[in-house]
Amino acid sequence: MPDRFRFPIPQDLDWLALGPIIVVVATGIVALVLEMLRHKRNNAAIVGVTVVGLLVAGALAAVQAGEPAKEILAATFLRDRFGSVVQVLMVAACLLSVLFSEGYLREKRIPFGESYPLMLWATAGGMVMATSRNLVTLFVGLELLSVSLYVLAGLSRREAKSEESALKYFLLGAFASAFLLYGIALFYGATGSLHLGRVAEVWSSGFEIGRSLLGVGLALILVGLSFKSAFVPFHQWTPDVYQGAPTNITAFMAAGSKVAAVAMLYRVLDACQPLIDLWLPPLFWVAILTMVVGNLAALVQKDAKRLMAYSSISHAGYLLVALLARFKAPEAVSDATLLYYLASYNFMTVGAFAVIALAARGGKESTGLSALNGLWQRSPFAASVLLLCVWSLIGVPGASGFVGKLLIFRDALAAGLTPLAIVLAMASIVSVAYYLSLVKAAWVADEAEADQPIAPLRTGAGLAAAICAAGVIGLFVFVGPVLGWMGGGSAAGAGSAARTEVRPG
Amino acid sequence: MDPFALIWWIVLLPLGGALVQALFGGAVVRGLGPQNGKKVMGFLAVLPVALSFLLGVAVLQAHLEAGAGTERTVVLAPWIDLAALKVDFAARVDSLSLLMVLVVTGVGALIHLYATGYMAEDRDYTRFFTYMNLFVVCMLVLVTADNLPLLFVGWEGVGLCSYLLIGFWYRDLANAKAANKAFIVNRIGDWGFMLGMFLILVCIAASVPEAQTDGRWLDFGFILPRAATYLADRPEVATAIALLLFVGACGKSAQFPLYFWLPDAMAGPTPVSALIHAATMVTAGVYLVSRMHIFYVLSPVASAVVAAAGAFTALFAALVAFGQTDIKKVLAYSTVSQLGFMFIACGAGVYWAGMFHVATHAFFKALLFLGSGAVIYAMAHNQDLRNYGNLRKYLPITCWTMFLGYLAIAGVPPLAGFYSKEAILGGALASRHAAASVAVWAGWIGLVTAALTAAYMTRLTVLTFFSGEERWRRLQPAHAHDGHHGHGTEMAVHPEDHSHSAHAPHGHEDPHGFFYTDEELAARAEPEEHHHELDASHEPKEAPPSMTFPLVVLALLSVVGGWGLQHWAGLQEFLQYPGVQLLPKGTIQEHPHGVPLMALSIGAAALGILYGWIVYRRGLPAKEGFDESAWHPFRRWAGRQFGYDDLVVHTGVQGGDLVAKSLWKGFDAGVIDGIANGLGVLACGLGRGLKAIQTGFVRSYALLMLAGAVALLAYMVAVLTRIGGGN
Amino acid sequence: MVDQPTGFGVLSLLVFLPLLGALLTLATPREAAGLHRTFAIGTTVATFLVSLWVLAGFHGGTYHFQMVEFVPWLPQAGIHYRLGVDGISIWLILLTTLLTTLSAWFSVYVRERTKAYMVFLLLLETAMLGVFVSLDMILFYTFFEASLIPMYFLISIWGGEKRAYASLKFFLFTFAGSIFMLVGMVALAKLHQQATGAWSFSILDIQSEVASGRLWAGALQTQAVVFWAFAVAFLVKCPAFPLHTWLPDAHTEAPTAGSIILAGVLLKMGTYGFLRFCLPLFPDVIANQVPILCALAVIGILYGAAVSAVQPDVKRLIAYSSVAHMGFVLLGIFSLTPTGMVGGAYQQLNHGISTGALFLLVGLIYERRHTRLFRDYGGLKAQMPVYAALFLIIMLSSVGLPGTNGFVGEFLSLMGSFEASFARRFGLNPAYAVLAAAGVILAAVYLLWMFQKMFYGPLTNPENRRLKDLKPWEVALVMVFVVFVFWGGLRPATFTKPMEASLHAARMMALNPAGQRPDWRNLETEIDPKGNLVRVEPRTREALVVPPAYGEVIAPAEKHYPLAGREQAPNDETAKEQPRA
Amino acid sequence: MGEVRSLMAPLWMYLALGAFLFATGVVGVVSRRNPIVIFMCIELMLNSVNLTFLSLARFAPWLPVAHELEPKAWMGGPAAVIFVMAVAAAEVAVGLGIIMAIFRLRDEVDVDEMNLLRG
Repeated sequence: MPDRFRFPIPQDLDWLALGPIIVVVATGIVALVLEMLRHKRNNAAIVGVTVVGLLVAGALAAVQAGEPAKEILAATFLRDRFGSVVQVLMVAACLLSVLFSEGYLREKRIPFGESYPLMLWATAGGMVMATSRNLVTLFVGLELLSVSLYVLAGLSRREAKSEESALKYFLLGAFASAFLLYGIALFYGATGSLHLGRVAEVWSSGFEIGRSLLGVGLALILVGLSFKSAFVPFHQWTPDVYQGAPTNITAFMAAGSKVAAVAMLYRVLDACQPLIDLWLPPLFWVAILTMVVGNLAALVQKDAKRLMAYSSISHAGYLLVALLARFKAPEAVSDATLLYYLASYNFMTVGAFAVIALAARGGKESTGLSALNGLWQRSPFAASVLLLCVWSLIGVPGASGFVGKLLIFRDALAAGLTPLAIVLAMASIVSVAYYLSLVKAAWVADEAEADQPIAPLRTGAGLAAAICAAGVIGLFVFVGPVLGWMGGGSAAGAGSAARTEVRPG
Repeated sequence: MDPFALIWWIVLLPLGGALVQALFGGAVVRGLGPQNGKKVMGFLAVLPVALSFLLGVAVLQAHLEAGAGTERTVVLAPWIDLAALKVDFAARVDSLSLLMVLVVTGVGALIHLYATGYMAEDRDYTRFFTYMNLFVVCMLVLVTADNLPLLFVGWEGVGLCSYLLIGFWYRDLANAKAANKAFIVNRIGDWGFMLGMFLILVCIAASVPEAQTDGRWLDFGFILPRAATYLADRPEVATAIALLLFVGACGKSAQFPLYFWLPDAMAGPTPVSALIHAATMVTAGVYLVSRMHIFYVLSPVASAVVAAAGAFTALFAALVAFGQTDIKKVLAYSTVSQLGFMFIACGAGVYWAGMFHVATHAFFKALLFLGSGAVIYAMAHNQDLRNYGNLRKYLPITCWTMFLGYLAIAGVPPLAGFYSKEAILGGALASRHAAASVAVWAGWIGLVTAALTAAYMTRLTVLTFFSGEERWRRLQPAHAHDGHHGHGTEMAVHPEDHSHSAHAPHGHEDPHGFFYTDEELAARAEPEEHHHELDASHEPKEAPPSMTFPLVVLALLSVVGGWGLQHWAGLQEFLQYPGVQLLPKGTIQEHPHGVPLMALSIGAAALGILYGWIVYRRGLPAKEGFDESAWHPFRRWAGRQFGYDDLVVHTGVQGGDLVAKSLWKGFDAGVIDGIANGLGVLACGLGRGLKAIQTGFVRSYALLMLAGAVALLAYMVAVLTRIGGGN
Repeated sequence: MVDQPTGFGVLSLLVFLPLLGALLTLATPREAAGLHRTFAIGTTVATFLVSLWVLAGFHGGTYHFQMVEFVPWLPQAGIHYRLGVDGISIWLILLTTLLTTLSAWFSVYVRERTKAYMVFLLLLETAMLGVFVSLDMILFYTFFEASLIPMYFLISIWGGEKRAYASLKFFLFTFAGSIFMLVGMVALAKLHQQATGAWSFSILDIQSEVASGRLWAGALQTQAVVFWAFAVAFLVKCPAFPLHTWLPDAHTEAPTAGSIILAGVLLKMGTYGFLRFCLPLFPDVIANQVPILCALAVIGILYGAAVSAVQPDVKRLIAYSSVAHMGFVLLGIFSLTPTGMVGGAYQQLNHGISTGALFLLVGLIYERRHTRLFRDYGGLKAQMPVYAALFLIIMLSSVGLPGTNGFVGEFLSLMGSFEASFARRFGLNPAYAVLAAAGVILAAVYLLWMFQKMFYGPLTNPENRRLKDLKPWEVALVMVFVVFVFWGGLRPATFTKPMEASLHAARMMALNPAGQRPDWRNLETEIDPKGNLVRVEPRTREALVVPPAYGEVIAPAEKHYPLAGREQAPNDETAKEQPRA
Repeated sequence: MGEVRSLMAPLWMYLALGAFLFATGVVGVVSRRNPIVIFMCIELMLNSVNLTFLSLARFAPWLPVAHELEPKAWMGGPAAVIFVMAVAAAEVAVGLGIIMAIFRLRDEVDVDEMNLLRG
């Protein structure tokens, strides 16, 4: 048969590298099929398939973390340590949210099977965002993630809040992605290619129009990504959507989509390293704004989910600090800090939401702080997990959140971003107040004061909570190996670790 | 064994006594029943003190054999033990400490014996003797200590015991308040003492090379010898040290301006007043000054201050005594006044005379207090002079023993007071000490005071025992309570007892068994101590022998004590001006036995007695009656201590209260918490502001995003145009 | 010298035994209150025994850390698991285990949510012990902060009426104070990395760089800033004057066990921090900060005393008295004289004992009457003589009466500050000492007032007429404290001896010029019994317990006596006969 | 170089037009109240992006320089447009779905009526 009729198989195809994404997408399809075949709204099979698929994908991604970096499919896909680790994190975020979804959705009387494939595809989108240096690929990944989330946010059809959040998310998201696209276009105009690899040389070539296009394009791209990762002033959708969306989806949004957004931002900024003098100052202020606004606004929240939303905004600020430090002093700072913080953020956020989700009962869900009252009586375990997660969110030692902050402090000081470190410190002081209000609701107040009793802890949620707790503690205890895995020994500290053993006495 | 090692047994015996009283007292009394039980415990209380006295005599024996000038240190154990500072539990055996030991244990034993009778009715018998024995311990530690910190242990210990004993009848809040006053005023003194101690450390210790010492900077054996050499050319340092120490002495020995706790201290049981507030504790200041007299000798200024303070206090207190109607109060002020005499001696540099007066005063003032106690005991705990009169008929022994005491304090030769007072005045008037002029003035004032003393003591004695009419016969109950402390009020609470016992606290059940059930409560209600007020029908009775015996002994001492100590025991040589050999020649004055002086002091005494006798022999003068408005304004003024006490206490208490409250409410709650909470409020305010921006309208969100985007773009464009395309 | 991993040892056992007990308690059913108590008391007692074991193995003759454990943790950042004890920490460990045991014992009175209560109590013990044995800054910070959570719950769940406010205030103040310490720690590690090329959070490494002068290299500005980053954290914890207002609320609202531990141990973390970090690590700037810190201490002494004299609430009164007492501790430590520092360090223990005991006593009456207000009491002496007697003894030790432990500490710290201030060192002047000494008067004022309000006068409140005296086991509980009151007052050497070497070392680390400073890593230097820094034969850490043969003196223990310093007496040879290296 | 200049002219016009359309869309988004109209404005923005892509791909005189380095690279521009259209279509589907759902819940879909979630 003549060549031109054969479907063109790219020469540089690497199934293993693509494996995780393919598995997740395929699992989504299978789950969708099951959703159509299953009888009387029994999602057990779907959940089972989803979990298995995610586990496989996660494993596939994890084993590749050590592999040498390579670009395939005409440089539209990149497999490197950072990407693989982020993929693992995405899978973890999805897995954890899925684990407590079923029970929650049943309590809330919206046990729609299609939510699982959607979550899977969103995950796939997030994974794509982390593993490419091609702007269009990144964009498609972003949209895959977003569009699925639009739907998921509106999952609870009979709830006006849910629908409202979906609409808001959809409109603003589309608005933001338009900016992003325009920026991409300008990048293309500057480099003549959608690949980020040429940014550096164009910039250094001193070609004037190119530089201008890059600058403006970068600004627009930053707008789009700042929206996704909820930086101030592009953050306002966050509280509304987090509050309105079903809690399991909120958890996935908070953890997963933040990871993905930060990953994509990392890719872009990495490529724009030479322009750092251009974008560092504005992002510096964005970071400060984000930390301050997020924490202050959270102070006065009475709704658990909104509170967590604002907390996620402030954590986005912390992450931005880590990013800036990473690119300000690439020789001194490794990716490890960023990835570690993302991982710990993953666990503590999903853990918190898994517990908050228990407030849903018999089709009603009140997410006010008082909804958690008496949790310590209902389920001491859940209460403890919440305590642990908040402990970690505050950054009190003994949990992973502390190490995350510590590493950020270290990087910031190493990169000479001391002001950011100071603001971060102050921000975490403020954060104590509202985080404690969360714990207090669950631990101090009595069940009698709650407006409706809390749902019993089901296996799935219990499992999710347990994993999160284990993760929060484990990341703290085994921080050494974890950082080693994430930083791949490229960590600036790794060398010094060797030296510290043989220092002159 | 080494007889000097006994010194520690002298201290430890009473300690054992105290422990026995504290731990087993209650059990024994409960076991043997109040009568026998109290007898046993009383015996066990007197025994150790008496034994200590005997041991003291033994040690004195050894000391005299070794020579009166010698001094010895007996170390029991290390206490504070640092590389930089070492302090031992070390006792110093020399004439000065032995004199004090004997006075304390001797007089102490007698007073303990007296107390067994006086307190026989009291429900807290053993607690009383616990405190008393403890006091003896602390006093002995004070006088035998070989270093300043240890001395300070005794110093504060006696303060504590005084606090406990003044407040012994704690059910009356007035007593408790008096106790607090005593302790706190003493603490002010202790503050000076501590600072003096530190100053000695940093100055004296500085003068010696590391090599020559083992870190025992605060031993007398270390300080005193070096003080003379080191401070010789540093009078200002000597003055500072001396004055700081004198602040301590003022507090303890009730000298102006810190005297005003002592009169209130009379709230304690009478034996306490006799032992602590007359015979022993209050003389600790004199002891301290004599012990550290090197510094005073080296600092004329300090000596002058001491003499002046002493003289002023003596005169002041003597005047105040005229305004008192409470028999114990009169004695209290006379004590203050007598202490003033002792400080005149110290200021004049005749330290031995001061110590001499300490001893004699211990005899006759203890006697007077115990006598007054017997009177109070006989008069149903009524202490008002104006209710007495003609008691010699009922209380012969008390009367005549007390009479001897009165003569002694009045300075009638050849009784004890005459010798010591005369030694003081002689020393002062003939002083060639650097601060001579002040000393001489002090001497003259002392002479005047001697006359006043004789006068008010005559007033007391005559009004109590003589002056025909028995004034309590015309007593309306109205006056019965005047100057009546303690006992009565503790019963006052019992009546309501059963009225309230119906309900348990808060009415809730009692899982832990915290509370008495109704039955237990009923069982617990103590029998009312029968206690009758003084009224017209009252028939005074002489005290039991356990109380009269000490009176007799002390009377004996007050008679022969002065002559004995001076001529038979040769106190002056015995004391040897401890440490004098270190001093430049001629700083301390041999005291001349000038006949004219003797005449003068006798004259003063006679004058006073005469006045008193003339005024009071016919009984209570109309213008000193119960109606104080009829009094001579000066007497009324004197009665109120010329307003000094009120002034100090009110300014101190109310002023302090005001300051503290304003600090608390104003600064603590206002400023600091204000700032802290203010920051919180501010943060929440900002949060609310942001909440307001979060309108919930999609378009406003989009607008803000747009604004952000525009800002970002504007920045980019601006920068790009600045750096231009080119590099 | 190379650090060899040692694996876990007795100190780890000590620290994590309570944690283990907590986990066991978690495994028990929620209703089995008796079981919870048994577990808690058992665990605390066991921990106390282990701490005795540690004490037995401890050797006072050296300033070096003993029983050191080193387990690699986070090599990338030079953060490791390092434990060890020295003279400064040893008694605080004992204090912690003792007080926790007694608190657990007392806590049989806790009725609701016993399980959570005991668990938090045990977690708290782990955290506190960890603070005192950590040799790695991050580890230290970990325990330092971890102690907040359990205490927060103890207050906010089992506390009094205003517990919500009090607990949040407690958490915020402490957290706000210490977060900047964390930044400071990172800064130190970075400086270490600049000096040696390796990140290290081990205070041994950092201190030895400081001792050699390499770490700071004269960066006075940075040094002062980092110093205050640490100092503020510890001042809040102490608490010192302007930062103390969390304490009255926390102490007052906390349940009895909480108050005991707060006053007894948590406050000590602050002063311990000063001894462990601020003195050894900032030698070049310490001298300039001393006047400020001493001023704060003196103000604290007077202010705390004055304010506590007008409190209507017995617990509040004691709380404010803590401010005054901790003022003495600070004053002693920052006199930087041999006597003063021992006094300050010793006063830590005394305050733990006497104030802890006071809170215990108040707790005993509170359990019965559920009120802390003076106006509800009065005349209790007649009703509860034994209780009154015990209260009196403890009160007197708090007054600082000679013969009780309180006196020795106050006396020595005052003496130390007097020496320093009369020498006009660090720009101090005698006013400091004189005013501080006046605090002794005020102490008598408010404590006697308290005693009078509680025990003297007629028994007016009928509610009190049914009160029984203490039960035997309660008496036993208090007697433990009483024993220490007199032991500490009459044989202070028992406690001061093991401290001295370390305190001398801390002083020299702060005062000596680079090169003459003791070095925690360098086992060839030692403090001799007279307090001199001397050279000795190189030893292994295991051999520290053997008293070494002292070589020549590197830095003599200076004796500060001002007048000699200012004007030379004609007839003394002080200057010439000072031993010289 | 001459033809470069001749090419420059239309490029700037196209770019300007694109920018103008984009701005129009932005203004529409923040000024209209009906979600469908708002979404149409967003579509307008997307299309302006497409225009920009294509005009750059076609007229940018400096791109050939780049194309010599990677001959196929410039195809990215036109390709991207396809992607954008596809994605836009997907968004339309989802968006309309959501709007329908809301319309079912409450009979009007005025975004200014929707602020249950705020603060």
